[in-house]
Amino acid sequence: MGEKFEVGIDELFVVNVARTMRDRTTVFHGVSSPIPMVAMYYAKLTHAKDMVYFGGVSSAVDPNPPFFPPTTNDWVMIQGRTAMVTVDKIFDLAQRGELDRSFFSGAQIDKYGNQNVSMIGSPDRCKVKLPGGAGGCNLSGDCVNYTIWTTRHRAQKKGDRKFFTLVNKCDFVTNVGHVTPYGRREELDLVGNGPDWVVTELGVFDFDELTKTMRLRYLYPDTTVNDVLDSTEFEPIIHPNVGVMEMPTREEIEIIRRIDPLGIRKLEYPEQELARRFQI
Amino acid sequence: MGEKFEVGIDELFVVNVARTMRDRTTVFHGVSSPIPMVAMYYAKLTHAKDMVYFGGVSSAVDPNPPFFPPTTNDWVMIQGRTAMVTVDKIFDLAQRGELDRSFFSGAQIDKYGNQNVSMIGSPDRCKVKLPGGAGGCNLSGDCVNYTIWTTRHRAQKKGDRKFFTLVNKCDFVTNVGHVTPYGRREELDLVGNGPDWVVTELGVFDFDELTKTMRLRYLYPDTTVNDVLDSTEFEPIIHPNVGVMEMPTREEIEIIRRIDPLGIRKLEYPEQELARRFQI
Amino acid sequence: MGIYTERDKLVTMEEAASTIRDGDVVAIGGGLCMREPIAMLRELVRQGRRNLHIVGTAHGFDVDFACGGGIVGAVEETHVSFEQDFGLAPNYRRACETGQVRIKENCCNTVIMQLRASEFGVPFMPMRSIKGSDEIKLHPEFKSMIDPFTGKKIVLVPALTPDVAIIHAQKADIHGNLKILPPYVADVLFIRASKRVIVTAEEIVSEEEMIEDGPTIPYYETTAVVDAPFGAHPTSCYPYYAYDREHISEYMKSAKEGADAFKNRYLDKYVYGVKSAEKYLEKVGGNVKRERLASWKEGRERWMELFTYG
Amino acid sequence: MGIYTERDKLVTMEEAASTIRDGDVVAIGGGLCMREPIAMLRELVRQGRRNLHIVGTAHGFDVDFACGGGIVGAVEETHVSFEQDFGLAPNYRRACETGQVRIKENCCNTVIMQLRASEFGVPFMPMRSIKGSDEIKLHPEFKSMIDPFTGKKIVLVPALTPDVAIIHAQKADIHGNLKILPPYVADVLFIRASKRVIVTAEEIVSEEEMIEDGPTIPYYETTAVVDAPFGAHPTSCYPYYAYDREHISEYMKSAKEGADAFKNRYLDKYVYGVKSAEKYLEKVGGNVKRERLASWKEGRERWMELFTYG
Repeated sequence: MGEKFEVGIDELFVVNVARTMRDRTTVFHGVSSPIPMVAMYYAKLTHAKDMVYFGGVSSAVDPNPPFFPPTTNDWVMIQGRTAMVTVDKIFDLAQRGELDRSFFSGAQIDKYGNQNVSMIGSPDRCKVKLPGGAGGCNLSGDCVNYTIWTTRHRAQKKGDRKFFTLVNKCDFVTNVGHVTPYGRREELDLVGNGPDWVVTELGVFDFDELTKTMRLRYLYPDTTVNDVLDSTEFEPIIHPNVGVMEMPTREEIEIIRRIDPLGIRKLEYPEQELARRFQI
Repeated sequence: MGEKFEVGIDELFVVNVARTMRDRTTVFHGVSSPIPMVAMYYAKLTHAKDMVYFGGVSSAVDPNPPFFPPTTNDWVMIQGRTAMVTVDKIFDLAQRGELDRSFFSGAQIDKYGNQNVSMIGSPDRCKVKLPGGAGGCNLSGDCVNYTIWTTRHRAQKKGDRKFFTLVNKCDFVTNVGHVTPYGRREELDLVGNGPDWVVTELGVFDFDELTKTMRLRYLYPDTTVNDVLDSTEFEPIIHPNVGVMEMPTREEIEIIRRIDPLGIRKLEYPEQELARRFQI
Repeated sequence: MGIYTERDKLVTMEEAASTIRDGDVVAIGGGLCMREPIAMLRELVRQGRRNLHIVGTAHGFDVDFACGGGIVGAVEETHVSFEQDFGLAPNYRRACETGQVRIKENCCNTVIMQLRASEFGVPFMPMRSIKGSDEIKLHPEFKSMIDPFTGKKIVLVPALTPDVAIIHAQKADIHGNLKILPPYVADVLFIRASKRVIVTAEEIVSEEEMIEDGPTIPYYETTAVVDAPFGAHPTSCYPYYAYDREHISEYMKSAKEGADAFKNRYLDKYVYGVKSAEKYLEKVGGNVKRERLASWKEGRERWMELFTYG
Repeated sequence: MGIYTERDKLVTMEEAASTIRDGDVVAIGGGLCMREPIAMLRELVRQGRRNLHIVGTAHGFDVDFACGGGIVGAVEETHVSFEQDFGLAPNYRRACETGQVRIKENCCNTVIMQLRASEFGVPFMPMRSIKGSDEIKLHPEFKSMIDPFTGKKIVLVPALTPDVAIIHAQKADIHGNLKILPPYVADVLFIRASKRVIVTAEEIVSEEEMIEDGPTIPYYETTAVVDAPFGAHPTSCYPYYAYDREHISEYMKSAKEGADAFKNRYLDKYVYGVKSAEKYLEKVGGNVKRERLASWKEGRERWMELFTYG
């Protein structure tokens, strides 16, 4: 009480992702998703106790993993479960419009929320082969909504060039946002409603109803609107009431530290970001 | 040795049905199928030890039932099994062209092997509602081949009218033979090759290659070509070498009596047929 | 389909039945003589439900009883009979032949594929069998096309989404996790393809016991749970009991005689006048009967005997 | 698909691998860091197989190793990486970026639906997602149409029928019955959708033990069985062993350095020079390593330690 308590960006980020989840909904995380893994379990232990929590490709229902491993398909992730299903049944839920939320990232993300997880370059001239979207192409079409996250919003300067993650145009659209290269979601008869939140290490965004483009909603205590604009190739909408996000409590942060003793939530950051600390 | 040994029509019939099965094939029986049930297990114990034997809708693989019950969906039918599958997987096998044989009957059977298990009359004016074909409509299309059986080939005289099971035309085609009301199998792009054997209490038939119609191949020791013609509304082809079927051995008959102590193999006959006995 | 996250889904038989509406498309679990939710059907008859559209595969006592009880408007099963045990289904026949029930007979794998389409959230499934059969006459909703990959004729069968599945499970917990022992017949498909899933359970067990055992169906797929011991009688619910051939034999006698005989001698005796599970058990023979039906476990001879009563 | 009734399907790793032909479409079982048939892939590299067309969902070590071993011509997986554990897959990247491997990247549920079409024996499945994604560029074989039931745009994805599935199971008997412990990932689908199924098993058990246990896969779906203890290493095969992070770390160092480094420092050491399972175990750390990887059972702390080696 009254003591200072330090929180890392990694912990605050987990809370931001967790806040996009609601109780009594169904949620699933894909591969290469350490932050959503921790955030989902955290949400289940805090504000979303009756959330149906599918623990990744291992497809346990409501697991209670003793810790989080740095991979999504390990027996750790089926411990303490209520039931097992097979992973195809989770995709069925999504096709039926009954998977409420999933989590996707990308090496490139455009203002409509399209993401590239496949390649820099083109299929014929692939400069960098990225891992691939796993279930993202289907689930980004089918999920009721989904959360985009990236820990690499901050643009990288190399010489006099700047490299963006939030780009004007994806080289390749793996996961579909609101307006795809092939038309708007409604024109495509997709099942789901697309991304509704984007969590980055610089801020939290939703999407403008009219233009279906990213809109800045919350900043971190140590970031500004200019930081965001500097690191975003397109110009995001700035919400008129943009302000600093609500800080979590010490108890909430302690839950995160307890459930993730290996610190897999820290694996996705450029090293300098992890130095960011916040007092609560 | 040398002693007389009496065999019933029910036992001889089981042997005839069993003879349509081959080793190292996949076989399945449907509902309301006491004779195929006994015949399949008998075949598995005698000439078809490596036959993949699906014991009906209970969908056990290679069951060893302690006896046969008068229904096809009872825990009796999953005893001593190698594995369980779900019944939809057996239909998948069939759709892939990998279910080698199944067994169907009908209240009406025409010369092409079409069968009516659905109704006497028409959908609008249903005079007698029959049980329905269960999986027969699909499996008769998909199975590599199938065996038709009926214990009611002998026409019934009522007053001066004769009622046939082997009819000129089915009121309703439930299970498809070689030439359906909608065209030949090849025209319909069906997966399977249709019925290849018809076992009745009067004889055993195959199908003529050219006309795709029923052809008498074997008689019982106590039946004649005229008996068959008298009881068949259409005129079946008579094979030039038609003769009496080969008799089973005493050991074979004893297997049937041992595996079917409740005598479910006898349930399908008009009472007078069961009085028929044969010496071996 | 449908996601149900309530912690306590336990309701009475009356409450559960009252959520099923006249005209609903209803999938009845189990099959032939096994694990059919007969106690729920008795309650629907007591409540006077009307015009249910029954869907499923190969069934027997359940559909015949429901037709005799007057709650059915259409039957889209693939087979309804007592097999060679007791033969044709008398109430079902009568209902079809008088036009009281609309005949929508279907074929097992067609139903499976239609349920799969619903489970998978896709509009239809392509099939190659059905063609050549008059069953297509009973299903004007099916469509034909040329498969663009092979150039062959195929049939498209639309997703079949029952309004409600009623399933009798061996075990349930109050959260809705289910243990169903094989054969499942179409139960797992019904559960995943239907909008609502009402489960009557032979036993309600603790969530701990259920999780330890490994649920067949996870809780979120189940809408409501009813504690229903002996709830499949007179069909079987192994390992608790084999089917009651003696009872079915009595049933058949009145059902064959006609609608009035069936009402007076069967429905009045076992349905209208008997509301609780305890009373029903008493009426059908009490613990003596229950123990006899459980005696299949004692060996082959006892098990065989159960198929000769009646 | 395919029905295999041989009583004794036990063959050597060499024999089994030799039945896989250059250019075959191969489904590799397991996923990411779990239960991948790595011993079989090592044998395929030793035999110099070429131009395999790899299909599947989210994978890691297996596909990267196979690309590094030169046996792959096309990859139709949905994801290939070492996740945030070690990041991008170096051999896979190199193979894609140099054009040695054709990129046929796909999406998980599309693969599942294509495998289901093959399993169900139907020519295609209708889907609603895929639309809007550039992944459709990599799959000109997909077709679009208007759903005749709803009037909405749908995509038809054709049946995907691998020539062979290679699966690492916990247990097999010589007849081909398999016990696979969950998560199955796509293994059960692969088995039912593929023309041939080659199984490497951590343990060969008696048919009696297998039947008592209840097979996950019945014998007739399995083409050949190989006795392959430690056959998934360095991926995990619980309950026998967790994944070998120390080994993968060593692997990554040479793989990242380039094709030559990978050949000289990894393939020569662990593949070309090491033909038997015993020699391989010795090479990767012998019984000390094996016991360490089995120590996850001893509790949370020991299990956590296994994720910090290397």
